[in-house]
Amino acid sequence: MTIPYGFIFQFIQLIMALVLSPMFLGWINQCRCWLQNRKGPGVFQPYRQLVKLFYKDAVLAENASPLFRMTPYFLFACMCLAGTIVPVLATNLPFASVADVIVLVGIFALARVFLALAAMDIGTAFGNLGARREMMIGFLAEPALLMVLFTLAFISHSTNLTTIVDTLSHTRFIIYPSMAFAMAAYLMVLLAENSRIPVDNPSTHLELTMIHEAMMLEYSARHLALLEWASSIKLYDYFVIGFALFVPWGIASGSHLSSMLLAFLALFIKLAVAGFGLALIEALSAKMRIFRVPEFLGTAFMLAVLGTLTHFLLEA
Amino acid sequence: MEILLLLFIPLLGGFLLAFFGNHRLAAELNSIISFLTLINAGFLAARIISYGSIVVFHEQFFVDPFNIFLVALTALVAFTTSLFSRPYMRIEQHHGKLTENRLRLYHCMYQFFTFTMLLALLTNNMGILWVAMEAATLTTVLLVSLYRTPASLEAAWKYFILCGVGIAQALFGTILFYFAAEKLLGIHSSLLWTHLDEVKNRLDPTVMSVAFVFLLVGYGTKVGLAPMHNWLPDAHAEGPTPISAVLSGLLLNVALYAVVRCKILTDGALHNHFAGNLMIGFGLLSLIVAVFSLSRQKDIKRLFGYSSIEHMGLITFAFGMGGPIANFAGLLHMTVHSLTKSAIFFTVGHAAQKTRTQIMENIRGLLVQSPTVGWGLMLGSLAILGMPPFGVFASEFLILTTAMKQEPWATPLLLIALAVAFAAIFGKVQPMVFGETTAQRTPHPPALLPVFLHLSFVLMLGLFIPMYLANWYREAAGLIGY
Amino acid sequence: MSLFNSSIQGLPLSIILDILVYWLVIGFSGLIFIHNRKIVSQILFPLGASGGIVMIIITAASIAHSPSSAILSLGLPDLPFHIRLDALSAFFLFLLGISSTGICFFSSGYFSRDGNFSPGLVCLQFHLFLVSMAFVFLADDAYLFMIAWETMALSSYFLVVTDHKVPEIRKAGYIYLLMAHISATAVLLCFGVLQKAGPQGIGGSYTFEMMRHLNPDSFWATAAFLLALFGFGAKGGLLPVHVWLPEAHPAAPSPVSALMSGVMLKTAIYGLLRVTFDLLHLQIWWWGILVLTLGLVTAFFGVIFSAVQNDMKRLLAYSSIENIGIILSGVGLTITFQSYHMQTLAALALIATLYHCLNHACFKSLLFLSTGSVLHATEERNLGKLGGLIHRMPWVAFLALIGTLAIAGLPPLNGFVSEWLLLQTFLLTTGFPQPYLNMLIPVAAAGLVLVAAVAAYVMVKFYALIFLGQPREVRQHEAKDANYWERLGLSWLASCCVLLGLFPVEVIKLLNTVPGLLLGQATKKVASQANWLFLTPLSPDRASYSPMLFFGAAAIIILITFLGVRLVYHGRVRRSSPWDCGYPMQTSRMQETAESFGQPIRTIFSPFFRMHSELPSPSDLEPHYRNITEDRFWYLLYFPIGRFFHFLSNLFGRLQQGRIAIYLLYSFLTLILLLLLI
Amino acid sequence: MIPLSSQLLNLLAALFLLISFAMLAQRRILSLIHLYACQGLVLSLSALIVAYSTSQSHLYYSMFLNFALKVLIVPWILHRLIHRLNVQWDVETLINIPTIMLLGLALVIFAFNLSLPIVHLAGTINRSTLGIALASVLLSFLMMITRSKAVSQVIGFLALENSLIFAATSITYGMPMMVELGIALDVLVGIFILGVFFFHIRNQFDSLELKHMEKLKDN
Repeated sequence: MTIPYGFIFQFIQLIMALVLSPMFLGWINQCRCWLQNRKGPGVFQPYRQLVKLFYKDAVLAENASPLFRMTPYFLFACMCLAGTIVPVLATNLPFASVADVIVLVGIFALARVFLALAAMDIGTAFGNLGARREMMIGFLAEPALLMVLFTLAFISHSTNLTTIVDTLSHTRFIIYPSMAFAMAAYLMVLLAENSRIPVDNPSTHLELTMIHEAMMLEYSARHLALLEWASSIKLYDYFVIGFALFVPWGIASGSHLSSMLLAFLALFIKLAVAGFGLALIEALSAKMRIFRVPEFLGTAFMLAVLGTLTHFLLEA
Repeated sequence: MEILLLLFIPLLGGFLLAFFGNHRLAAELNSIISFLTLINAGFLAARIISYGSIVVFHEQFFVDPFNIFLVALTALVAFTTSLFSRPYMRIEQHHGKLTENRLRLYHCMYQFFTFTMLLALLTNNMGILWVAMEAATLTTVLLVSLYRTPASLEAAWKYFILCGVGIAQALFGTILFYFAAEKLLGIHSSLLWTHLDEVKNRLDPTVMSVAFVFLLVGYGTKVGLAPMHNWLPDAHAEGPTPISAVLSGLLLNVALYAVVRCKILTDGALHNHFAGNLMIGFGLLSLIVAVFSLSRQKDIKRLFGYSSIEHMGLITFAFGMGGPIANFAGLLHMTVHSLTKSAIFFTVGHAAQKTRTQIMENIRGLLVQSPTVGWGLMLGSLAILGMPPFGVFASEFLILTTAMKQEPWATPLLLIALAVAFAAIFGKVQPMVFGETTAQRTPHPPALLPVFLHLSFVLMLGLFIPMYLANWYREAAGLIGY
Repeated sequence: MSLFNSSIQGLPLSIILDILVYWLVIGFSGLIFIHNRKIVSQILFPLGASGGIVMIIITAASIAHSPSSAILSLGLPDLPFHIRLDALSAFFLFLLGISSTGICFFSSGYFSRDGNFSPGLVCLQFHLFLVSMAFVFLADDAYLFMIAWETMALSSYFLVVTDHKVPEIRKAGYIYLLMAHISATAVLLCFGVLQKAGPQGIGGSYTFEMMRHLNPDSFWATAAFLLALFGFGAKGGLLPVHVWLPEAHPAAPSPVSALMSGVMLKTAIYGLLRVTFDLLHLQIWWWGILVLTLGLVTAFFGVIFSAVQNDMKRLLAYSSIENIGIILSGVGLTITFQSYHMQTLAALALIATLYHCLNHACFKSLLFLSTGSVLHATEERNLGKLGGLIHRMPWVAFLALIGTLAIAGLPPLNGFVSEWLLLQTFLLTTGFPQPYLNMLIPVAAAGLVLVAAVAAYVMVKFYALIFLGQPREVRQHEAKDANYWERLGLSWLASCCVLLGLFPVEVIKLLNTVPGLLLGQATKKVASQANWLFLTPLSPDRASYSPMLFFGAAAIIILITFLGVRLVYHGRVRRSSPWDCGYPMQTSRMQETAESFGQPIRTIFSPFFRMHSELPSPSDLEPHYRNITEDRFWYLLYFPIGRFFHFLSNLFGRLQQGRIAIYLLYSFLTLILLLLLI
Repeated sequence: MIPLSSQLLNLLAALFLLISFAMLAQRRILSLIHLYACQGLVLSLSALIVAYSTSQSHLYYSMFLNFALKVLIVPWILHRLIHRLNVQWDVETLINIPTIMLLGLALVIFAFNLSLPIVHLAGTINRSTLGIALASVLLSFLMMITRSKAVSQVIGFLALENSLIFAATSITYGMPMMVELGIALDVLVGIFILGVFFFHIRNQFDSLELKHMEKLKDN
């Protein structure tokens, strides 16, 4: 009688992805305010933001095509799917077998491509610029991300996230040196992919260096809301993937409510700590010039490859 | 009986045309005579195929599948060329390049040339073979110098001197054959090929090897083997186009035929692969020299003259290797080469006549001027370059694969040479056929029946060789042996 | 037909032959209506498409059957044309059928518009091209193979130079045919090596059947393999013999480019597979590594070059090089696995390879065809001058979007499936004897991923610059959408992309007979315990992917979100001019151009390009920016070779310098030399 | 004891070789023609001796043929030609006769060595003449190479042909009659054609210098 549990977990995960992600974003911003000893707007600010945006009237450019209007929904859907695949609370997820890590990366790529296309749809200078930079970061970050995942896959002889998590958390504890490399690489990719400092500045407009915001310039109201929401879910997804890969402890393998609650607790703690960590990084580091982003991500890629090689050298 | 008739018709025709060669219908007469020759050759061929080889007239004439196949080819190409030359020479006359007497000379010599070719092929006597070759040289010298321009005279002179000297060496070789065979066969029959063939195992090896060297250098000059090839491009370029066609299509083949006959005897005497190796060497050398000279040419007929050297080299190489497949391929290549090359010369002639020049830079956009000429030249060049599905590819395929078996070291050379030839010739043909041109479209399409006749025949040989033809080739190949 | 009287086993083969004859008839009837554009385009090409459809059905039905062969009473004496229909050839014929159908439909729209070419001739060459490719797949002896191979090159050459008035096109055609011929000579030499050990006699060992039975030793096998790699690689656009491809493909009319990229390049893959796995019996591990490395280098090279192109068809051509590289890396993996007798993995790699062949045939044809429509609508092929066509030509835009996403390797479309399979193969590679290989494989995988990611970049550039944004030139305002035939062709291919993406398991079931043929019957079926919904290469707990569910879920979520937003809130929309941070005076010329979009690649991978750019100085009154990116290989490889041969020809030219005395001397010396030799 | 006839024959052979050398060195065209006639004479004499000593009737015919052709007709034609072309007095500039002579000597030695293995199986009365014939073939070849005038080149060609016939008669009692006739015919026709040629060449290039005929080449 496990199947309903599985579906329940699945559903809960989806809901959590939707609900927790803005709060997580709010938490990060709050931490940043504290670190810059300002008084933050509070953890729930993003929700208010979203609601406000949803109520507004949408303004579209004259030459906006259907593609432009559909993109927010596509993006939203992609991020939600990603959220459902990753084992956050439990590993016996029926939907997890739909897609493995490679598909996960594929989903992110799909979202990125759609966003870039939408950004170029209006044909404004900023949109084009943003799209180009986003795609550049994409093709630099994606290999690094996949290499990280490959390292894990080589360790656990599987590309299914649930299996990876099972092997890593529920077999006896082994120290994998390759993990260190992988983790560092993953962190760098995370920063780049979610347009955080030092690669991009999420809370900026009207800067020639902006990337992610530049692509969303033409959006307004509900479309913008969906995009914001989607990007917060993306951030959340990246974090939970990171947890699943590197600190998988606490994720329920069975399907007891007790272990479920435990997993819930563990997730909260992880998110809180990680959010604070991210804020700390952002507070400490300055944004780098766009020309140096390739070096940054190249380093990430190198680290990831090194991780794989160390796996073959030391662990295989 | 056919044999006498076969020789008699062109001879008589020659004399006829010597008198009526400037008549209004002389060209038609020329074609008719050639046609009769062709018919006759056809009958003879049919008889040989059905009853096997024959020796007649005090053993002076002798026909076997090997030479009857060349006889038929000769008659065919001679006929189609006469068809082509009918309008061509007329236009040349209108262009004022020829006087009536020259035209007479042309027609007369054309028939005499055919006669010498047939004689060389049909005779059983090595001496007569030599005489016929020499006579062929003389007739063609007159034909090459037909325009009496300085260039044509120079070409003819070089042709005469070089081939004359070459032929003289061949005579020395023949004398040595005679010398070697005399003690075995006595005076009267010791130059008869059939007898020589019977006793070839007992001929003295040293004499035979020396003799073969002389014969190879001698007849090889006429085949156009490097480094005795220098006359060939000049003669091809400066003579009238029909003559270039028959030179490439017939004369070279016949000279090569002589070489092969000698090779058979020498192999019999020497029991080693000496003659074959020599031919392989000369073949490769000519191939390479020719292909590397191709890219420098400016004159279109020179270009295809060199391509003839290339293909003769290839055929020589094939016969040098010997064996059933290689010989088969060599014979096949002889056929397709003479058909294709004459077809090419026909189209080239038309193109040169339209544009009033032989310089390739000045020939452009043939497809616009006259699609038939353009396509003829394009397809012909592709065929001669060994593009499937044309027959040239079939023979080259067989030659190359056999070489892979017997002379693996040579195959890369062959392939590189063929690739270089492709690059050179096609790079020159393409801009001539394609592209824009200032010249306007010619009103009436030229008479290119012979071209497409030849090309379709070559195409057929590439896709499907009729059984009787194949058996014929096989028997001939068997005769040549190793 | 009297030609096919002799001994045809099996209905499928005879039907296929009938299709080929049918195509030939169509082609030659093109000669009859040589100038009648209406008949040719509206009747003949659709008929050709019908032949393609039948081809698809027959091959799909017969791919699982045992090989059936036939002997045509054509060809050389003792060497008639042998043809054979086995799983491999059936698969490639299937591929041919799929893409040729779409292309034929499209062509009937494309060639109905007028240009300076004679439609009948194009029709003939087009169908001859189809038939020759089919014969390449069917041939069972070296001679027929070579004939089909060269006929293919020839007919495609004539198609390439259809518009021969343009000098560049002539040059492209020349380079193309020359490279094709060189590759053909290499292939011929390869067959020569293969039949070397065979017996004498015409037709002795030219049939593949014979070649299968004589096992050359490792030296000659290696020679044959390397020759095949060179020959077929040159046909497929393998580095460094790829230079013809970006010249020829753009030069041709778009349907022809589509056919060349979609199908003709696959003949190279077919040949390589045929020689390596069918005719040769031993594989050596380093062959695989060689192919793998070359393939990855090619893919990388192709993708970065396609990223910096300005001409949309050149961009696609380079992306073809990239895809061939990916396919070849798959082949390399297969060879390596096979050499270590890891048959299951080999089978998986092979399946991935074939799958990618199929996918590339679909989406590359689709994209080339859409460029054809764009070209017709705007007479413009420079990406920097297009734009905003999504409003003018919505059909093409939508269908091309599918192709773009597919080629960018995004789920749930087909491009992703094959790349996923290939990556899976890489990931399952751990058990090699050499530790080096185990190290190399992940790096190779990384390279593959990099390529795929850059490909996404390229495709965004391609699609966005053509269809999105504002029109960069005035002309595009009156651009017209594709006509019905063109739409039919495009949607055929697009739907193939979607179906291949959504039902991989079914496709793999189709492909599964090929490894059995090539790698030995013992090979375990790939995805054997997969149901139609889940694609699980080996076992569910290793990896699994269900595009159908993925697609469904995404669709549901989109729907729910949409409805939710609409129900809870409102759907009010106002239109206004773009905001763009409030910058005034936005003109369409302020958008990205092709050059600027390629800039990141140029800067990041600058050592690979041979660039020279003219930048405006600060004091320029009319500043203009130009950047020319060239292929280094021309300067590193081809020009030196050309110079070398030129030098040689000058050398040989000295022989013929006019003095008769010298000529006599040659003859004299030859004589003396030979007499000395005796 | 070597029979007289063969001694005579060897003597004639030596003469033949001598004449070839003389032609190689001779500058003046008129005397070249005379030398050619002498060569013809020697040739027919040797034919006569062979015919007499071996009583081969057909050799007499060939002797007469050679005599008529090579001693009377051809020289006569050549005389007519050079008178008509009035080049009978002109002298050509040979490059450095001693070297040519040395070359000729080398050729003779080479020819003898080459003919040694062959000669021993010649059953005929004329053992060593093959070497001489071969030598004179090569010498006249050399002569053709070194000449720079059309006429003298042709004379070289005729000399070449002479020495071939000499080889034929001396080592193998002559060829069959038909062949001899054919050869003779060819030579005759060749001479006529060449005669015609000379005039054309002169008309075109207004001289018979070969150096005018170096236009056709690859470049």
